[in-house]
Amino acid sequence: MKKTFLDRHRAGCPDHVARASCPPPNQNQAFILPLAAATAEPSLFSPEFLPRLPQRLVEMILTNFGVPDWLVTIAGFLVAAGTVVAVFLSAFALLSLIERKTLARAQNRIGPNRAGWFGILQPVADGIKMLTKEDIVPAKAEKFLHLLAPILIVVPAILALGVIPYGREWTPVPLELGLVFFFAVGSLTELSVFMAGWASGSKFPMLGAMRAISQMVSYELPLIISALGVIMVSGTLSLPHIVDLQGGFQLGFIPSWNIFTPWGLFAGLLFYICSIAEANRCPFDLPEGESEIVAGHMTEYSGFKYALFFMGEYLGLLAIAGLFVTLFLGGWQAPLPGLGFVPTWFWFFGKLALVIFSYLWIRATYPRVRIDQLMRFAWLCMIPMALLTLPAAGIWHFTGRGLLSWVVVLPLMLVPWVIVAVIFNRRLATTTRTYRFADT
Amino acid sequence: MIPLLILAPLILLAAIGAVWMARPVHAALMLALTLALVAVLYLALGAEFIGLVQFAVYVGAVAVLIVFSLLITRRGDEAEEIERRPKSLITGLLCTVPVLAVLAYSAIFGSNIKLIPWEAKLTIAELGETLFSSHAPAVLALAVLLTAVMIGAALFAREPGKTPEDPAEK
Amino acid sequence: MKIKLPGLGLLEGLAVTGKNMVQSFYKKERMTTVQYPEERAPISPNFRNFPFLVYDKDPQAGLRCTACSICEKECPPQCIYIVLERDENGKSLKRPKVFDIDISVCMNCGICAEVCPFDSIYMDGEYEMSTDDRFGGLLLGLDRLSKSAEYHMKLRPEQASEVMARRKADEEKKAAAAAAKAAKAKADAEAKKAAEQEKGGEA
Amino acid sequence: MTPLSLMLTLSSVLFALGLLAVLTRRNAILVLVGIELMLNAANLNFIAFWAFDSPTAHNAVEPALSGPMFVMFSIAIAAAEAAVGLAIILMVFRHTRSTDLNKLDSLHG
Repeated sequence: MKKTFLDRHRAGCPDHVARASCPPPNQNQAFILPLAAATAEPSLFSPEFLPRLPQRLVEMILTNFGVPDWLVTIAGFLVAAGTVVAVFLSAFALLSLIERKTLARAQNRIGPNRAGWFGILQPVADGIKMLTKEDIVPAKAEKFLHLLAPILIVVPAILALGVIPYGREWTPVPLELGLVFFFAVGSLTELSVFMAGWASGSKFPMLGAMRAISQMVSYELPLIISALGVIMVSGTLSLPHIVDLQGGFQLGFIPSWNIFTPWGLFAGLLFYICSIAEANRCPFDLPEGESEIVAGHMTEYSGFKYALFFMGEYLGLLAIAGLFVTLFLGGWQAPLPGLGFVPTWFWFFGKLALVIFSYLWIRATYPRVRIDQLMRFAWLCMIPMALLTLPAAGIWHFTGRGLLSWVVVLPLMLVPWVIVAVIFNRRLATTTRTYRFADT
Repeated sequence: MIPLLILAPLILLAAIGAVWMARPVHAALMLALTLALVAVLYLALGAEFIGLVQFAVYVGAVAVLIVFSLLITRRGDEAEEIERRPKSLITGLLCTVPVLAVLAYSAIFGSNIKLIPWEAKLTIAELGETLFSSHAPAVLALAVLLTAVMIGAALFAREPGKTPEDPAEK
Repeated sequence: MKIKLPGLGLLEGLAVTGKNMVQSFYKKERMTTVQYPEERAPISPNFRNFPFLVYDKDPQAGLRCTACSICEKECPPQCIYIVLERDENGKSLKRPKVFDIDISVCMNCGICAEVCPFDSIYMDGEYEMSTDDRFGGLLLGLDRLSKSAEYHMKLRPEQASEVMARRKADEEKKAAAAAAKAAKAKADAEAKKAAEQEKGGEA
Repeated sequence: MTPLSLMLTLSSVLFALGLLAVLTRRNAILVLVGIELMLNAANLNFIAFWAFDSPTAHNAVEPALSGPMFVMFSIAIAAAEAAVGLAIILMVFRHTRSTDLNKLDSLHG
């Protein structure tokens, strides 16, 4: 085959990336990348392999019992899925407690500390309360769709969680098309939000669902465009490989994550903002704005289905934050050079905790955005800026990815940002309010 | 072969549901189910990227679009729809059965060309390269078409006359 | 000239909540909330809740209220109900037989405390009044309304001390007036006796 | 019944169902549902032929991915067609307050 542009680019692998970890991806890789390089079988309890421990245990036990090979791999994947669900459901429970505590601290309160020691059993209490609440289905509701909607909100979130690389050795399902799978599954939530709104029969959920869908649709575009920059630069769609390419360090101590590149800074910021809107969190939590549309598409739900909605929302938040960490904050790469002994999944979950804390911090700070401002912000400001990061990534690549490219690309990104910011600010600057005091 | 045998009847059932269901929104949701099952079929056939793109584009966007427009043009006319269906079904069947017969005949008995089965695998790198090397003009034309469609659709759907006034200026 | 970059407002907002978040861990005056059932926040002196009747020493005898029912007339929502106690031949004993306040109607305005001429009704500071009985439970009778003067002193020291001072002054004045009247009465009695002796003498 | 012929019969039945939907439905948007079904049937044919017939064996010169390539473009165009179709239907709905195809006969002459 004649040497195409992509071959030339990939052959000359960027030097700062250790050559071993960056095999030219144009080999005929199987749909599922080989689970782990065939290194010597590491000791069962080495910290690096901790997350894969249950999977390897089950595979070891089953092979001893002479179970056929394909059954062993299926069992292995099931157990891996089990670990993912177990880890992230406990993270969801913990997150609901930590969110209430952080919000409380921002408002000078203490937050829930009655149930258990420092409120640690609060999620259990919430869960029991949710389970024992009566599950009311409105008379005019479509029974089946009303039941299906919450399930269809949780399923994509868990599917998306299965694709993210949590450690050098552990990606539950290392797909070659991980990112496309993530976005394809992520777009299913809009359909389920519609089903929730429409199947409830009454007007409020319908309006809430329409608002939620228009918000999620218009914020999915900049989300995907800002992720395009990463795909363009890394040259592959498989998430484990994208994280491999973010290894190594520039100038000795700055890790070569995508966020520390001129285009990556802005693409990461856009991805971050869109991830807040995609997860329907404050300041974009219009769909279930309590003051306006009761609880949006979740009005007619109670009991366990309502808890499923929250689980779906939080798992979606964890998934999109995990993707943000993988694409821009270098997944499980260590932030400083000499930290080889720390297991890699520790870095991933540390960064994830930081990103989630920033979501909570933003929720404690910003008021809700009005629907038309939200829409105008998405279409007039986010999409042009996201489109801008693509040429910037191209120029960054062709000017050698080094310091020179910073000097060339940074002004190219900054100038339009400032112009749009100033224009946006002037148009949105509300006229100064004049107060008329009662003339006593 | 087994996954195909499982998926084929499911797709047919979902498609019949999409065609036959009285309430429009149910039909649209059954369409979404059919498109999702066809995407799974593509994955089973080995074209992963096509399956995922189909899932994202159709189930994620087109189905939501159809369902959204069904909401906007809501008029409770399912009752008429139901009572009128037997009459329209006969004429419909009269037209589609010969088409189906021809297609089915050619599908089952027609294909005698020598097929060399292979382990079908669609690698994303090859797809990307052919897309942007030999099909580059087609991609550019498609890009122009899609932007024109986006602007056109926005213009069509906008309320005539009234430009959306900016609350900030008031 | 503070340069107003468009994005800075967002960061300032974050800084404010961040400062609150961090300082709430070590700064005492940041943490205004208390663990309610165990510790209770001190109520401010002029916090007023439903009224209560003051008695000096004995709950029945020392009750300052004389059932003049001025407060009953003044009460805007008319939630006070007084029945004057009369002895067998209808003479008023200047004591309320029944003094009910319907606290579900009372709006804690404090007008009854202002208009009471006998310093007998003041606003209470107790706020845990929840009962399981919607009607009877919220109708406070004499037994639950009357509280001792010491309670009043403890609840509102300066107001109570002012009232006690005024009452003591009244007593002294009354005592003095009584003494003076007694003295005058005695003087009249002697003058009359002397007048009778002169008349006796003349007769 | 080779897998290829199974796929072809499936796509032909899908196409027939789409045609049936287009002919029998009165609501304009459900006609669009039928059109989407027909388009998907065509895509299914492309992928079926690509999956069951080794492209390189026949003629190495012709690129291997003509099937999937065609399907990529057809999905994009189908999405564009759905968008414009729905926009037109909305405009018609705003004009005549109904999406019932029988009522749209003002060009009757």
